[in-house]
Amino acid sequence: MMKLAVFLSDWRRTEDSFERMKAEKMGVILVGNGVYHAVVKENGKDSPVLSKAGANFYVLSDDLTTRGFTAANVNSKVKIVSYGDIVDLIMNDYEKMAWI
Amino acid sequence: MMKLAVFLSDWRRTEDSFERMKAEKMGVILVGNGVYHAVVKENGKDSPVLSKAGANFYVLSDDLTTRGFTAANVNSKVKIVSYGDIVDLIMNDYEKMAWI
Amino acid sequence: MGAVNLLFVVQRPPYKSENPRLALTHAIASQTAEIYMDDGDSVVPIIVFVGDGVLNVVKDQQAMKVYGVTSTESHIKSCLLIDLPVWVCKEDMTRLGLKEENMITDAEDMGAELKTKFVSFADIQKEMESVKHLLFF
Amino acid sequence: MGAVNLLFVVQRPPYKSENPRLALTHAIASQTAEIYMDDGDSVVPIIVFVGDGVLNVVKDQQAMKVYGVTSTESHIKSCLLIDLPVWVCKEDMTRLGLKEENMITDAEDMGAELKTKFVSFADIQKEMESVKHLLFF
Amino acid sequence: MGELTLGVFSSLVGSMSLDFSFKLAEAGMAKGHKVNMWLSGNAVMMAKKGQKPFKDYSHNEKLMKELMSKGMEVTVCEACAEARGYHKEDVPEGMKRASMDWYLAKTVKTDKLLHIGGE
Amino acid sequence: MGELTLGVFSSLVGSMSLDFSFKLAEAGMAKGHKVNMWLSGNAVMMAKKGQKPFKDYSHNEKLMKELMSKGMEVTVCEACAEARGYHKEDVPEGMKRASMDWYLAKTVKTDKLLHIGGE
Repeated sequence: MMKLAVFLSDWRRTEDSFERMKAEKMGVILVGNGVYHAVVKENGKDSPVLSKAGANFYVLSDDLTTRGFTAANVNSKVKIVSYGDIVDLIMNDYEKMAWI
Repeated sequence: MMKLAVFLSDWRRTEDSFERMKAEKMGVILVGNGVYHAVVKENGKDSPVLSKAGANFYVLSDDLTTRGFTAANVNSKVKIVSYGDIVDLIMNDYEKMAWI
Repeated sequence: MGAVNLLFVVQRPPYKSENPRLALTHAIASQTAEIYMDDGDSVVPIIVFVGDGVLNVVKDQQAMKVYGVTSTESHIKSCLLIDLPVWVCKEDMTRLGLKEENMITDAEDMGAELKTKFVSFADIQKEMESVKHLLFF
Repeated sequence: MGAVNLLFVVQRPPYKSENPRLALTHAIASQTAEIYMDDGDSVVPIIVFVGDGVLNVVKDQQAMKVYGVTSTESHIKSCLLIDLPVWVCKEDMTRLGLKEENMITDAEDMGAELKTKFVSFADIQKEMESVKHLLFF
Repeated sequence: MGELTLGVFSSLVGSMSLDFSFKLAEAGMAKGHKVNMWLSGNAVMMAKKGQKPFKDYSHNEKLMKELMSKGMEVTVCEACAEARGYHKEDVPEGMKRASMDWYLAKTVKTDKLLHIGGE
Repeated sequence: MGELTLGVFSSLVGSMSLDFSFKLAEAGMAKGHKVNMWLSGNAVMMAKKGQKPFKDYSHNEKLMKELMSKGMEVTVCEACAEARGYHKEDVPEGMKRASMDWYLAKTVKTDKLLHIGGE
C-alpha cells in the first residue's frame, strides 16, 4: 500500500480512476476549480468527492478567495491550507502525487 | 422559434444547456471527440446525446476515421458528413450555430 | 443592417479556462466596434451565465490580490457600468445553492446604474431565438 | 539509485488534448535519458490506459492521412517496438463496448515483439503501489 | 454565395479545433463563400511565424497562408498576442492584428457565425 | 531539505495551473527545498520572452525569473517549443531547452514529483 496525495483541480470530473484508487493513506488536495468540491452543495448535497473513504481533505485558501469563497463556506470535512502547507504535505506526508 | 445547429466536440459533457435548448429545427453536428457519441455504446447504451427529441444528427467522417472508427460503427440515427457538407448545413440549412 | 443583437453565453466556471473572461472582454468591445462599421450599424450584446457558468458571478473574488489578475467580478462590473445587460440563470443558482446575496448584483461602487438580472432559462431561450448570432464560451 | 520505475497513466481520449500524445512521447524519451544520469541509473516506464483513455488504443487511426499528424496509434506501436510495456484497462474497454479485436494488440508490422497487455484495474493499482512516481496525463 | 465568419479560441496544439477551423474554411472557400477568421485566446498562437512542421504536432501555418492568398481574412487579437509575447514582427505575412471590436463588427454583415469559444 | 520536481503542461493563460506551479515552487524554495521545473506541451509558452504584463492575463515571467535567480532549474521541451515557433533566441535568460529525456532523468534523484499533465 502507499501514501498518495491526489490533486483535484477541476469541478466537473470525467475520469473515474479516483473512485477506484486505494491507498493506505490518502490526501485529497483541492486546488484551482477543485475548490468548488469544498464549498458547493449541488442540489443540497456534498460533492461525491468528499465521500472518498478514509481520505484527508485539504483546500487551498488562495484558490478559495480567488473565487469569492471564504473559510465560512468550507465543508467541515475539509482543512484549509496554504501553499506552504501543500509543500509540507508533498515533502513530508505523502510519497506519491497524482494530479488527475 | 429558430433553426439551430449545435456542434459537439467533446465526449464527456459537463454543461447542460444542450438538454434545455429548444429549436423548431435542430441539427446536432458531432465533430472532434464528439464523434464518440455516434459510435460508442457505454454500458451497451446509446449516448444520451442521441435522444435529443426531433434533432437531426450528423458526424464528421474525417474525425471518425482519425479515431479509428468507420461508417460501419455509426449509429443508424446519425448521418455521416464531410467538411463540405457541414459548410452547406451552416450556409443553407441553419440560421444560428452553437459550439457548446 | 442597423442594430445586430448578439448573445454571449458563458457556461463554464471562471479561472480554469480563459473563456469566461474572453466572453466579457469581447462583449465589452462592442462599445468600440463602430470604427469598423457603416454609419447606423451597431452590435448590441447581452451576456448570460448558465450552468456552471453562474459561478463566475459569485461576489468578492480576490484574483487580483492573490494572482495579480483582474477578477471575473471586475469584468462583470465593467459590463454593468457600460449598460451591457448581465443575466444569470436562476435555476442553475438554485441547483448550486447560490442565493442572490452571494452574487454580484450591481456595480454601484463604480457608479453603474444597471443591475444584474436573475432570469429563468426560458428567458434565455427566448433571447437565443431573437438574436442574430450566438457566441457560446 | 539504480532503476527507477515510473507509471504513465493516460485517462483522457486522444486528439481533444495533447496529453495522451505527450504521455507516449515522454515515456519513449526514457530510452535516451541516460545521458543525464549517473552510471547504473535508469528509468523504467510503463504506460497504462484507463477510463476514457482506452479510446487511445482503438486501431486503424487515420490522423496522418486526414490531418497530417502522427496518430496516437503510431506512438503506441513505437512503445511496443522499444519493449516499453503498454497496458490497457479491461473493465473500461468492456464499459465502452470495445473488444480486443478493435484494439492495437501488437506492432508486428514494425517488427515489435512486445504485445499490448489487457489488464484489470487491480493490476494497475498494484503497479501504482510499486513505482516511485506517478505521471497522470 | 455567402459570408461565413469563424471565431476560434483554441490553442495551436491540443484540441485540434484550429485544424478543424482551417479545413472548414478551406471547404467553405472551395464552395465560393467568403470566409473570415478571428483568432483570440490561445488561438493567437497562429500569430507566431516560423513554426516547425513536425509530424507529431498540429501545423496549420501552411494551409492558413494558402487560404489567405485566396482571400480569407485572418485577424488576431492584439492584446491576447502581446500578453503571450508575440509582437508585430512575429506575425505571418497577410495576417492582421486588431482589437476585439474587429470581430464584433464582422458579426454585423456576415451571413453566418461559427464561434468556437472553448479550448 | 528535499528536492521537488514539477512537470507542467498547461498554457500560460487558461487553467492557471502555471500560476499555481510558480507559487508552489516559491513556497517550496522559501522552505529551503531545491525545486526543478519541466515545461512541456502548451507550458512552453513560458519560453517566449517579452510577454506584456497586462492585468487581464496571467503573467508569470517575473516570478519565474526571480525563482531562477534563486536557484530553481527551469527547462522547456525543445520540440514542443519549435513546433510553436519559439526558437533559441526567444528563451528568457536562465531557462534551458532540452529533450523530454531531461525530465525523465530528473525523476531518478528527485525526492518528490508533482506531474501536472493536463491543461
